[in-house]
Amino acid sequence: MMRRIKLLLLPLLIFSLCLMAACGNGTAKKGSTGSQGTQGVTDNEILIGHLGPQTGPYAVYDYFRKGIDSHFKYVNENGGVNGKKLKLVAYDDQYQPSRTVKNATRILQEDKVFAMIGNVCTPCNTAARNTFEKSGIPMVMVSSGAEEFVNPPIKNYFGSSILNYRVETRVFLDYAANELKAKKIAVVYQNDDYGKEGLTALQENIDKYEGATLVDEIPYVAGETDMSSQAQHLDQADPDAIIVLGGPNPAANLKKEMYKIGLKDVPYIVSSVGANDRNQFKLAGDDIWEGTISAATFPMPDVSDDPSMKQYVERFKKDYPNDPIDGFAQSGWAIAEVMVEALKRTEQGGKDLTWENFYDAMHTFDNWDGSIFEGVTFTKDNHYGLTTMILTEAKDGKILPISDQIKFDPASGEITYED
Amino acid sequence: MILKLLENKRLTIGLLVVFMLIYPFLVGNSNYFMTLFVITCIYAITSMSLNLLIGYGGQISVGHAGFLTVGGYSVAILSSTVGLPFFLALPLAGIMTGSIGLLIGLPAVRLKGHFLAVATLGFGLSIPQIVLNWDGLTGGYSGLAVTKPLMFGSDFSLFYVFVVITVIITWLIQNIVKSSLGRAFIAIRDSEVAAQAIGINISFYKTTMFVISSFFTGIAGGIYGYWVGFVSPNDFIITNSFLVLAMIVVGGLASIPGSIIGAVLFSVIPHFTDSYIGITNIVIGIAVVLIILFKPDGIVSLFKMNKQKLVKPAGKGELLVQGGEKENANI
Amino acid sequence: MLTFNDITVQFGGLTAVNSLSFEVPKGQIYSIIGPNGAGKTTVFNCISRFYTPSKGSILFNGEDLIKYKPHQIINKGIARSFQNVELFTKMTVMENLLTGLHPLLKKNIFPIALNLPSVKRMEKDARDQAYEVMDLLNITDLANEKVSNLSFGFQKMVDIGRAMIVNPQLILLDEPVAGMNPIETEKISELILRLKNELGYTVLLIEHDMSLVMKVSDAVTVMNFGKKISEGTPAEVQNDPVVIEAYLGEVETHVAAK
Amino acid sequence: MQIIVSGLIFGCIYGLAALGLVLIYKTTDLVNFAQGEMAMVTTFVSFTFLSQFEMGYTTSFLLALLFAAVFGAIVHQGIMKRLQSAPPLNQLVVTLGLFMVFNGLAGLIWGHKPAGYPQAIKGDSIKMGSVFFTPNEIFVMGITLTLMLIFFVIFRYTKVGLAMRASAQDIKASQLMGIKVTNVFTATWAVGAILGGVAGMMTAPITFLDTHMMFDVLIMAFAAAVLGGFLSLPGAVVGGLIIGVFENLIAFYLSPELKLVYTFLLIIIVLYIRPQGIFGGTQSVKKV
Repeated sequence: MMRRIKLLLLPLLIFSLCLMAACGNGTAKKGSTGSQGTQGVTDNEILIGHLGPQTGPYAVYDYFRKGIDSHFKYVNENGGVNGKKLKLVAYDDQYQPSRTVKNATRILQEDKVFAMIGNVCTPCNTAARNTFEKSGIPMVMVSSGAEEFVNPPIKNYFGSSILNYRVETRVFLDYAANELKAKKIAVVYQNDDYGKEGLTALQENIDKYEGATLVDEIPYVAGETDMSSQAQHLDQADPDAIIVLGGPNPAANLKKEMYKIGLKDVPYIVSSVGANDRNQFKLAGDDIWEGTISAATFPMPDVSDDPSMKQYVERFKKDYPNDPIDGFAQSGWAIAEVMVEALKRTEQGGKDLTWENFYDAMHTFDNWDGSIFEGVTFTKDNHYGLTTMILTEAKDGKILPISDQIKFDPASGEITYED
Repeated sequence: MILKLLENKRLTIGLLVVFMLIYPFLVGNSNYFMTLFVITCIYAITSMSLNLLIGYGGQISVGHAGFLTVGGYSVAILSSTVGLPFFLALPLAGIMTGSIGLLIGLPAVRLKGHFLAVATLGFGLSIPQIVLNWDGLTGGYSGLAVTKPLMFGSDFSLFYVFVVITVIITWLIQNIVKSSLGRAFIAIRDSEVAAQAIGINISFYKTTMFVISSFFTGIAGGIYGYWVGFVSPNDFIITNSFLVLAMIVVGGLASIPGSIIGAVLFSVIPHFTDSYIGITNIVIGIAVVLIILFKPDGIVSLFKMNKQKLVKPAGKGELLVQGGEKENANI
Repeated sequence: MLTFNDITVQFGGLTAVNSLSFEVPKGQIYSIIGPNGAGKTTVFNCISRFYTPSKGSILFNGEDLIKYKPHQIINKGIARSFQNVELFTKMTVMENLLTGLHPLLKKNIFPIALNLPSVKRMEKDARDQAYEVMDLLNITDLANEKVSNLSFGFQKMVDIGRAMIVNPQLILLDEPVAGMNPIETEKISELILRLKNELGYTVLLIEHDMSLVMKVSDAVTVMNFGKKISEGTPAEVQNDPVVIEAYLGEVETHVAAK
Repeated sequence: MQIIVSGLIFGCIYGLAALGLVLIYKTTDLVNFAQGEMAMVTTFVSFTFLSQFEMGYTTSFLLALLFAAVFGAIVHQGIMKRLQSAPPLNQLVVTLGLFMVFNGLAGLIWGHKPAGYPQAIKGDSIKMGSVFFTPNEIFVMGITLTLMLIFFVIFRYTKVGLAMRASAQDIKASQLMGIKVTNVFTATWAVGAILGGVAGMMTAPITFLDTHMMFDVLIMAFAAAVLGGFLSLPGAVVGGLIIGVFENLIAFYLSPELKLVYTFLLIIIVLYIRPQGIFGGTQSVKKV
């Protein structure tokens, strides 16, 4: 008994020693933090935090971090933000909310970052929302298209780095019914936030299009590798257009399966998360991916003449020579651009870098096109951020824009096409 | 001599209590370090429960994350949807998880080794899927909020409540494994035949093990739910089950302090490695391999030397021959 | 006290025990002997209910044992030891004996988890009981030793002790002196006699060591190829030509094999 | 019908992965949870040959298998050898540790972006009756059955197989008989890793190549091996086929979201009825 009690002490001892060590570091760093309303800013440094998976099955989202990191390096080498260098603090949460909440308090209260950027994973964001919302720390463009972070607007949450799932799906529906004149529409959706939010939008809006019906709603589980039964269902439903709401791998896999069983010509519309990447041609096969329609908040690097896109390609290749330039890294770079611009705007007119001032600066974004995004908009009532998009089509190994800017107005819920 | 031991025992318990009481102050009332401690407590309870099942009872489970999830969701549903107070919801979460444990335990009685491993693996994999699809009850992918108990206004007081609960559970489990029940579990692990011959109803006790183990794991899941205030399907997945398994083997099978050491070790490693990109799992993996290679009986065996020397009866040495060690767990 | 009525046990096509009948009277030491593979341990396993005979009945105090499960047998008053010592190797001697007390201890989880005074008292009584048994076996100083550290002889002792501790009416001993030296054998045979004379147990014994069997038994059954071939007092059996032939045959096959 | 065929393809992949598991288990008495990650690493190596050094498919394939053999042998010689007589749970947890290490290292080396991996045989799908096949799928089925048969024969009828079986039964006795048990085990690990590598390279075109591609496959392979009785090579493949087809039927007719749940339910029911698995021998009663 005695020995056991002693043994119980041992882990505690280790634990406390570790903590002492950790605290020692922590307190030393903490010196600079000020009163409620700001933290993480010194005369020559601004700390910015990011949480996302760096390992595990969803580690592909780590490209967000790489994109952000690359842009921060670029900015720092060119004088920083008003002379202050940006420092990115990032922790691995492996796409698991139970790890995120731990890291959320850490990054907020131990590292004391000034703002968060592009946090990945919807359930992780939901789990940590309580912590972040209470603190008031600016949350710049979380990497989740879920409705809850943008509508109704939360004071310190500003937009998402990916298209809002519902908005995007509504545009797809509009395109399928009006442009493609599809009557029978089938949807294949991932049975999590990716798919179900969009599905809800489809179900709510399908009646607005005369004669259009949802002929089949086919779910699949995230990480699914066998899409053959979904393809069979599509074959039976015989739709005029297919909308796929999910990630890149299943989208490619499903198209492969459809191709195999002879479903080659049905218009195939895929959400931007699952299609904005030329890697899809390699996954599905060049012929197979051809013709896939999707939406984007910026054109692909190879077909864009946007100077900031050129900067991105140049810089990212230098920082991460082995990593592909397509995909989430672009979004990471883009939201980092928004962050830098917001920081600059906050300090305009000699104002202090405080959270309140930062919020005000965010609200001055009015279809700002200085980043690789088509346009970024924030007002007090509109925290969507990305409401401007284009439609794209996969053609000859490229992903080409097939529309001009499409705008969504959160207040009226209207979609307008610019010609 | 006895007095001295007693003094020491009191001293150690005293030190332990003092440490836990002053912990929040040690870490400057930091929410992060309190969260870290609570998560460690959750893993400590889970690994003790799993050790009860594997280390003592010889019944493998690779699905304990499933019980954590069930516990977390039970608390969420009971507190938010039903509106039960903390002191009812938490034990009820344990009981609900225990009932699930009973369901799992019933078929498990017939299965051994890998066959049992696959059955429990299936359970661990299925729970997140079921939770994800049972929208009406669980809120599907968007998870469920947990109403934090009002009587403990701050996380500060909640921290103490959970620490006390963890200490109590440790005490309860310690009592169980030291009792006639615990001996029955070990008996089943070491020899089912002899266990039956001395009147141990194997099916009954195997099921009981599953129920006890899942009950406490459910409470741990409940603690998670209350502390975070939110539960979702991905909170505890199959890799967490593997991690808990590694905790008990690395800490020490059939040892309560061992379980706690394992839980502390693997909860603290990420603290130091998370800021380096992508090395947390590598470090944990290497730690697992090295510790098992060099300390096959777990870290806890480092401290067992003295005791054995003490007890060895003098003069009987010639009778002590090296006996073959029997298989530990039933896999 | 224990009656075998026409018991037959089959494994697949193999008949391990063939229409076996015998009766163990109360208060006696009854031995079953026979060459290897004669089916002796199968008899024990039928009583312990690990095997279910395809035919026949086993009556204990007039009650058929067939309807019980293995773990219920001890509650009927039958305990056993094992040929290959089925001890709980990671436990100490004390813990092994305490585990043997299982049927008599309260197992309600709530008082146990809370370690209530009643549980503590029960545990203390159990320990006293274990010490009594250890005294009897003269192994008290090994109480806190892990059984895996003990010699085979002592392990056998503990095995017997674990069977004794619940005070059964009938105790089954499966080759208690196998692998023991003459001094240890002597000790065990004394012990068996004391079990009968001082503690009033009935003993059913399987043994190869003839000196032991002849010394302690009140009656002997001889088995060969699953059948009873002889029965009687040790002296009667010893002189039975059928028995001699059975044992001689075994020797011959041994020789032939070489 | 198409549903069943697709299920058979996945079943073959599970079966292939399960073969390696069973082979190692039959000989060395341990479940290698790192098997899938070793296969993944092998597949990445072959991909490096293919894309960086621009070698042909066959050359890359063979070189990767060579790598797999060395890899398996190193893992055994370096780590698992020392655990030969350790309790099974220790061995299992060590392979879990290796799983984490390999997965983590692969992530650091090759990144996390999924890559398209070429099929062994290219070509459009062929229609047979109402069912579509691709030539590659036929190749996958063929290779699974061939490998299963080869190892079945080796195990049962050759001296090597005899040595493997003997080592599995009793390490000490086999050593006394002059079998170099450690060498046999190392060889088994090498062969197991090769089998895993084949499974990996067959899986990659279907699931795409990323560091996580073998995780689900390994779990299903484990389930398949258990369903088959864990000691039987044909059992592993049959178990894989049953799971593959059942999964697809559930996904099509009942619920694609819960197919995993139903599949494990089926496995548990089967095991409840036959606790030793479909191809497992009758459970021997322990002699006392």
